[in-house]
Amino acid sequence: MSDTTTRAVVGVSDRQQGEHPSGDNRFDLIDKHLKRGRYAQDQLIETLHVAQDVFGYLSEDILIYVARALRLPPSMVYGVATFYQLFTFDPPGDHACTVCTGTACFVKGADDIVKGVSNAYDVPAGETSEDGSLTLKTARCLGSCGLAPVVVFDGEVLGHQNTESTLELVAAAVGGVD
Amino acid sequence: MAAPIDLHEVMDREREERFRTRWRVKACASTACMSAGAGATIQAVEDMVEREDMELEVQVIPTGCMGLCSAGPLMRMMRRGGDETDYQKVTPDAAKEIVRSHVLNEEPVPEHLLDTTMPFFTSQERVVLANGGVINPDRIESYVAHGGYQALEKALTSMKPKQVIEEIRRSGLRGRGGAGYPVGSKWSLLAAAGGKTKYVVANGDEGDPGAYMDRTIMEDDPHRLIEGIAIAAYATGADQAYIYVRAEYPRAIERLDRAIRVARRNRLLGRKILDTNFSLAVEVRIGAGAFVCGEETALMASIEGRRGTPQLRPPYPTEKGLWGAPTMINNVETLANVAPIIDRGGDWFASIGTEKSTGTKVFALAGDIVNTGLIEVPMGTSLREIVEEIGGGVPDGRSFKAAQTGGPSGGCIPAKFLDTPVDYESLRELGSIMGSGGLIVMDDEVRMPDVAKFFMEFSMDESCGKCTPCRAGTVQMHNLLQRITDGNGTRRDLRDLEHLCSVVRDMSLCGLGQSAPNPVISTLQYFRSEYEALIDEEEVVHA
Amino acid sequence: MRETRSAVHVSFDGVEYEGYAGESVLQCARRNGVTVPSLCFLEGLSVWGGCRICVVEIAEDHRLRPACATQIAADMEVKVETPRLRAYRKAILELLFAEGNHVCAVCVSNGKCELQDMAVLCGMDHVRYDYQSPLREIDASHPKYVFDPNRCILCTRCVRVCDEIEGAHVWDIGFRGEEAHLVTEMNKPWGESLSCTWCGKCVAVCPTGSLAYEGRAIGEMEHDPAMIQRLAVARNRGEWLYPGEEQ
Amino acid sequence: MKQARIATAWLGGCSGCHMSFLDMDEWLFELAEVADIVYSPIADVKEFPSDVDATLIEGAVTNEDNLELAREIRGKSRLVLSFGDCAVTGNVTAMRNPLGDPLQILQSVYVDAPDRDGQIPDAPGIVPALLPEVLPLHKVIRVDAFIPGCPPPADRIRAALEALLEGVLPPNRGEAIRFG
Repeated sequence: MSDTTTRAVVGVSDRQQGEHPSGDNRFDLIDKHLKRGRYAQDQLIETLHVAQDVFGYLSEDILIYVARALRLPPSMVYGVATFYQLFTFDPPGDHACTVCTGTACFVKGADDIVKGVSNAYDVPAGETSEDGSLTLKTARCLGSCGLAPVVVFDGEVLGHQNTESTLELVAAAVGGVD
Repeated sequence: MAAPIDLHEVMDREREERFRTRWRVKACASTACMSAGAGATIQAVEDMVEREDMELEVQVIPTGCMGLCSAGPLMRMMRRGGDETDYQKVTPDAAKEIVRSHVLNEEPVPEHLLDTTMPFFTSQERVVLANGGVINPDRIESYVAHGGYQALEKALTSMKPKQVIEEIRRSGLRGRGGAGYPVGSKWSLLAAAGGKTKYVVANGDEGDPGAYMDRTIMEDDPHRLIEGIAIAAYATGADQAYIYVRAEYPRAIERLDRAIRVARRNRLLGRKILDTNFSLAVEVRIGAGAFVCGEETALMASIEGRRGTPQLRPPYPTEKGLWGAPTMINNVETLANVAPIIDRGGDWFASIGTEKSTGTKVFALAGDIVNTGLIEVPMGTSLREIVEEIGGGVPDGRSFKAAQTGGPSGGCIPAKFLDTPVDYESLRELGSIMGSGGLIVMDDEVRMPDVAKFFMEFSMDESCGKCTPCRAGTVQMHNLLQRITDGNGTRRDLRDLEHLCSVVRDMSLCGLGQSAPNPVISTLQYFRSEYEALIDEEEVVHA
Repeated sequence: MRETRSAVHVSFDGVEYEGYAGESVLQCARRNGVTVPSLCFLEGLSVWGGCRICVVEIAEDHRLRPACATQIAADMEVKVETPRLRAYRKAILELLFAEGNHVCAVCVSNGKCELQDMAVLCGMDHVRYDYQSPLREIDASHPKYVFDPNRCILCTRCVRVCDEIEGAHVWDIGFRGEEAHLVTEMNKPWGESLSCTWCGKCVAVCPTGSLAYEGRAIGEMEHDPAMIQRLAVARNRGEWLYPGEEQ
Repeated sequence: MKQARIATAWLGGCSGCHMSFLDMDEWLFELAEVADIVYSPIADVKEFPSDVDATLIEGAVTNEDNLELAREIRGKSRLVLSFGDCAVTGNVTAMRNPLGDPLQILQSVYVDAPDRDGQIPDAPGIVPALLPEVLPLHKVIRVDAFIPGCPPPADRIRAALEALLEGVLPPNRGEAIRFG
């Protein structure tokens, strides 16, 4: 356990006014959620969502912090966090490109878009490029099947995409490929 | 404690509001239209109304899904006490032109007109989606004005819980999540269960790729779901309810959270609902990306904050569910049918659809089809009517090859069965299932073994890993399908694949595993020649 | 004590036996000396029902049910050995052998392994599926024990015994599907675990060579899963049994 | 009576199965009375003969030569038996599979290991190329029966041969099929 966590964990039972004992005030937001949920153990998944919203990803320190706050075995928290696809354990890239791979999008060629971006930027689906500029993700179904194939770029939902249009989109934000 | 909402007063007030302006502009603000640019369209109209001082003439109402997602953004011009004109593909500029033209010249704008006399609209029967394109989902008053919460009031003030269950039983309503279990029976089981605490859970973990009816209900008519939950809880003696929503639906979560708060403030939830002795707390619980959590026992594990692995049954949730207490899980669409049934009676509901599959079903029509979007049709409507008439057929001069229903748990139905009525039994006989209602049309360019592989990959990725046949069997099936679709498969591979279909179907612990082979089984049944064409005659050629 | 329980008639493959109310099909079979193959079940721990080896057919409706999690009912006709069940069990064993790296010849448990025994019992003489050959690192960081994930079949006996009997909850399952594997706290090496009490119960119950004592050579590892049953009897009935006295 | 034509072959394995074969000791003389060993690593025959009644194949399929021989044997034998765990499961021979690309494995063994002037053996036509992954025998040719064991004990081999000589397949139940 790193020093940050040790300090953060102490903070659970020993709250001070002002700065969070961990030295990172983002933990305050987790504390607030924990308190609202009365530290109920079934709040684990919600708490992990909040933590990921705040920190962008779930580091080991955060998982331990949550485990101790909810009085759950660390291995169990780790098991729960890794069970669900939406939790991520690495810092996300600067830009996020999510390709919907639901059935309608599949029928309309979503696979090619994933392959196209993956090859062009040398980033496997579900991972972040080495320079940290782009995270390529796939989604099960975004429920916008009427617009298939659908791509979400930095939060914006775009329908009727193809490999070229998606690559243009990515290039505009991340820069072109050499 | 604040006084409960006076439903009739709200209705009157809303009616007045409705007649306040000569024109009402209803703009579809559901997710599909929003991603087609509805946000900018609505903003443009609102800005224009303000800038050009048309507030006394026009009111702009963002609504839920109007259905024809492929033609979005959709907009409707409504004249006071008069006709409605629908528009499609409404860009911000078009919207401004349309509003001006109607308000100033009483003239429609031909380029963007949407023909509402086409079968897509006329062949539908909207019960669950009745409020789509009608109400503003953000305003409880809008829901109440269209008859909302009347059913709850009726149930609480004039019906005993047993009578409510009886009404549901008479309606013949069956679970809309897939298997089609009779809802009345399920409610009776929970009502009969002992114990102080009982739970009702709305299953909004709509994971089938291609299905988004539950999301639409949660986003566009959240109070209808809440009302259904409240009636279910009253009928079964539950005092705590959860709505389990997948995290991929942030808008639904936000809308439901707000709707719950508003309902509580209006004494439609919380303690002593509508001043009766019935109390109910409702809470939203969020998934985190796991298809298997649509399975009842996995869903409960997830609500409890654990890994979403299915548990052995028996004991069934109605005996031992959340935290060991009796629990009943109903799908969102199922619960959305409850208020209309209580409102208009079980017999009315049973008169729609077929004898064994009553009521309507919402389908998400997608794939190689002209009209994509959400449709609601009476049970028993033929696939042909859905695909050719409502859906407008297959585009680009291609021909229909198969319709996929039930997602990764369902199957592919070939053209020769297009006249099959869509109901629980007929679809099962064809080796598919109703599922939650995704209906993907595939044209003759689609290779069916590829489709089977696509779904197997899905099931493999979504397997929780608890039981051997599903965890390891889906991997091997995917492996075999990969080899076959790559053109490297052998006759023995095909044999192994078929055997694994039985093993995984019969030996898996939960519904996900048991139904994972369905896409393979049904494509093998109807499109076997496509597999045969791909495989090598040799027995063994792996190296 | 057993005499006070109400007895019912059940049959296994057509032969009549006496069953007791509240007993599982598997327990009833074992007590009567009827062999029902099983892997994840262990007397003294909660029922997991994941391996699916013990699935039997209930004649009444031809449905397949796990014997470990199905209660005996009066006049229940249980079929254990049918051609279909034999084929299915074999397939499941093949799936288990194909997903890990079960190289019996160089395993500490060779000759004393429940998975190996099960293959013999169920007539599995080869694996028709492709071996997955996953790359899994052995965790030899613990001073007393070794964890070899190559040989793990995810029966979760270790997870359950650590949580339910020892109360330490060192182990859990992380990830899901084919990626699912045993994890300690934060997926760190076992030797760095802060909650492990070195009690060795997880090692005792492991059906394969996945959890073993440090320093054991090929075929030298002997597990003692019945220890948990003795422990359960000692706790529940206050009787301390010797090895071999378990029912 | 016509002598049965039996062959044994050795692919990617340690030859332990053949050692165990020799452990049948004096029964080998009885075997010789009813069968000819027409091809075997322990008999000096260069070409695999045709018209063989049954061939026992030891070892997994790990390189191109193994593959070629396995296919030749299949074409020339009425029955083919996987002889020992390597042939049946890949066993120790297949332990390289999780490591992936064989070239990298050769690199780490012959070059990166603390050995001076290491180089990857490269003699086309003499040193056969490794296959991308080691496969059990039944993944490359049709196999009629399996004799697991590492090695299969001599009595298990004898029981298999006795069955073959009687015109039936070896026992595939009970201890006869124990791995390891």
